[in-house]
Amino acid sequence: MSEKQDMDIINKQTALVEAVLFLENEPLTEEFLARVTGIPKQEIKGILDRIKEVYEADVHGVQLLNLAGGYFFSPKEELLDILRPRYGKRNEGRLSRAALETLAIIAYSQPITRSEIESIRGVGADSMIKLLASKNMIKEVGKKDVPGHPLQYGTTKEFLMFFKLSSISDLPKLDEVEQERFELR
Amino acid sequence: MSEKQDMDIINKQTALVEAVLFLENEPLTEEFLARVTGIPKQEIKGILDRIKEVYEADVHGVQLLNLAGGYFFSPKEELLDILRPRYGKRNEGRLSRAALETLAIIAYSQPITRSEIESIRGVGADSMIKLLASKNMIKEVGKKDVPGHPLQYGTTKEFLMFFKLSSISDLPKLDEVEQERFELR
Amino acid sequence: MEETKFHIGEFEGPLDLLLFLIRKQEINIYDIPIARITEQYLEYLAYASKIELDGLTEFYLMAATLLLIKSRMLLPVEIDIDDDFDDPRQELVEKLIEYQKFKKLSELIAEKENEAEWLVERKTAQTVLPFKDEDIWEKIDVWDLLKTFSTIVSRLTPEKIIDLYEEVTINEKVTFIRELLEAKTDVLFTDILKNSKSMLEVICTFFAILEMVKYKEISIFQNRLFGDIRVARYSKTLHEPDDAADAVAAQAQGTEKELSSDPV
Repeated sequence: MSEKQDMDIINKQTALVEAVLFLENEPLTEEFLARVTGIPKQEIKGILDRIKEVYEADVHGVQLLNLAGGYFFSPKEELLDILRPRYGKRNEGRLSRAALETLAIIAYSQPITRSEIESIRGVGADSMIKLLASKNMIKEVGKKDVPGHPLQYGTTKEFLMFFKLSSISDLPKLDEVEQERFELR
Repeated sequence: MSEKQDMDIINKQTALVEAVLFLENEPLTEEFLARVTGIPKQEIKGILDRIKEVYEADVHGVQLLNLAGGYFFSPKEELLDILRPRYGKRNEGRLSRAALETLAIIAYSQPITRSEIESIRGVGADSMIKLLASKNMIKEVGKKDVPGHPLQYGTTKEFLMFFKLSSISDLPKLDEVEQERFELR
Repeated sequence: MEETKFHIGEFEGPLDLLLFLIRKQEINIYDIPIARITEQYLEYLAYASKIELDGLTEFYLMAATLLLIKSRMLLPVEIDIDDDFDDPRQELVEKLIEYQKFKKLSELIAEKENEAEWLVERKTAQTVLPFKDEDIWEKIDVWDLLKTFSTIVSRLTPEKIIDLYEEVTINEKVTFIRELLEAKTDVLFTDILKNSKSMLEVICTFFAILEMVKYKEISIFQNRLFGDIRVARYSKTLHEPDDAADAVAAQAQGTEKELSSDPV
């Protein structure tokens, strides 16, 4: 194959990985990127390095970060001071609500899988699960007996301590009116 | 100021606009970008052109689009076939032939009144107007300065977005041969 | 009428039908043989009205126009020297050409619509800017959890709620038993039930225990018929004395479907 063709293929792969990182909009592992793009896993790292390099140029305002094995685009540090007044607060607000919602769902519906959480909240739960696990609020508690055996999450001892509960059955119950919504019809 | 310093400022502004486009998840107007970044509005267009150019390189998988006056990043067309199975969402609510005919008349002849539409199609337009308005494709844009002051209709921003047009002047045109055929002799 | 395989719904109106008849016979649109076309139009309409009653008004209106034009054409015309007389067909021809233009344009738009058939959407962002995470956990208490959860529940559709309801109760019990067993090595069934006020809760507790037995998470013992049931953490040495089975059991723990054959 000619050098030109090689370059074309590399460019196309790089473009594809960039598009996936953009669309997913949250930290992605090399395995995930390989699976979604169909690019062999051993080549993904090189492609990610290339993207990282491209975005290092001054003209770009976002950079490719790699934290805890997850790759994602994020605004460059030097722009954060300008961006924070508008986006910092809003995203913190959004984030805390997202975190609280995810935690409430896990607490009241445990054990629960990622896709179940996602179907309740209607948005991806990956990053929230990572966040809550890193805060020791939730942990993996088992695997669901369905094809693929997805991981199930539940709350931790630290969660009980944080919320000053002696056990999960101490969680306040939905009041009667709301309880009725749960009744089988 | 030196050329180098000029370049630094332009790069920094470009980076900032890129970061804002990345953070917001929807089409942004030049006015909005100017307000959020603090960059004078007359400079924003040049910066957007620059970003557009940068992302045209083969190595990039997203491009800067401008639809209905809003700028946003979107995956490049050539990647859509690969991305569609995972990220594609079918556009619901395709229009019937009658609705498309009415929409074409409104799009190409706006502003236009109901009776003008009816005289072109030779059939009542009431239900089609209601349907198109309920789909946010058309809206009332004014009143005609004739006795009775009938309402005039025009297309909406959503219409431009749906048909991937940056403005009404981007509507597909008849070619010359067809143009002549429809000239009245 | 030679061909009657089409029906009224195929035409978007009288102009559409007229254009169809004109095109079918490759007639020059500027010189429509009005008598022939009118005849065909009426024949079609007579056929169509037998099968469809709705939406024919405008078609009949056009028929009247055609007949009017036809009669005007038959009237003796006083031809001026300059040969410049009004063709009674003029207005109709203009309409047909105008309509034809928009038909063509609507085809162009339809092509655009096909291109727009698929959208590729970016997912909604959750973590974009680095944030100070201590802020998030400030002043949250257990009531915030309840409030949040009840808001989420109120957003859900009834089908989802029913699912959730079933999961909540059994899963809650599973969690509860796990907690008990974290503190003690074994616990009595009646202890687990102590706080259960409703029949549903008793049933859920029972299902929870069965579920946990199934996944070899717990073992249950009963030393006499109708005696209290003792629930203990699963211990593989108790059930699988040989090494090979041990390995299988360890691998299968929590993932396999087979029912445990533990004695009850």
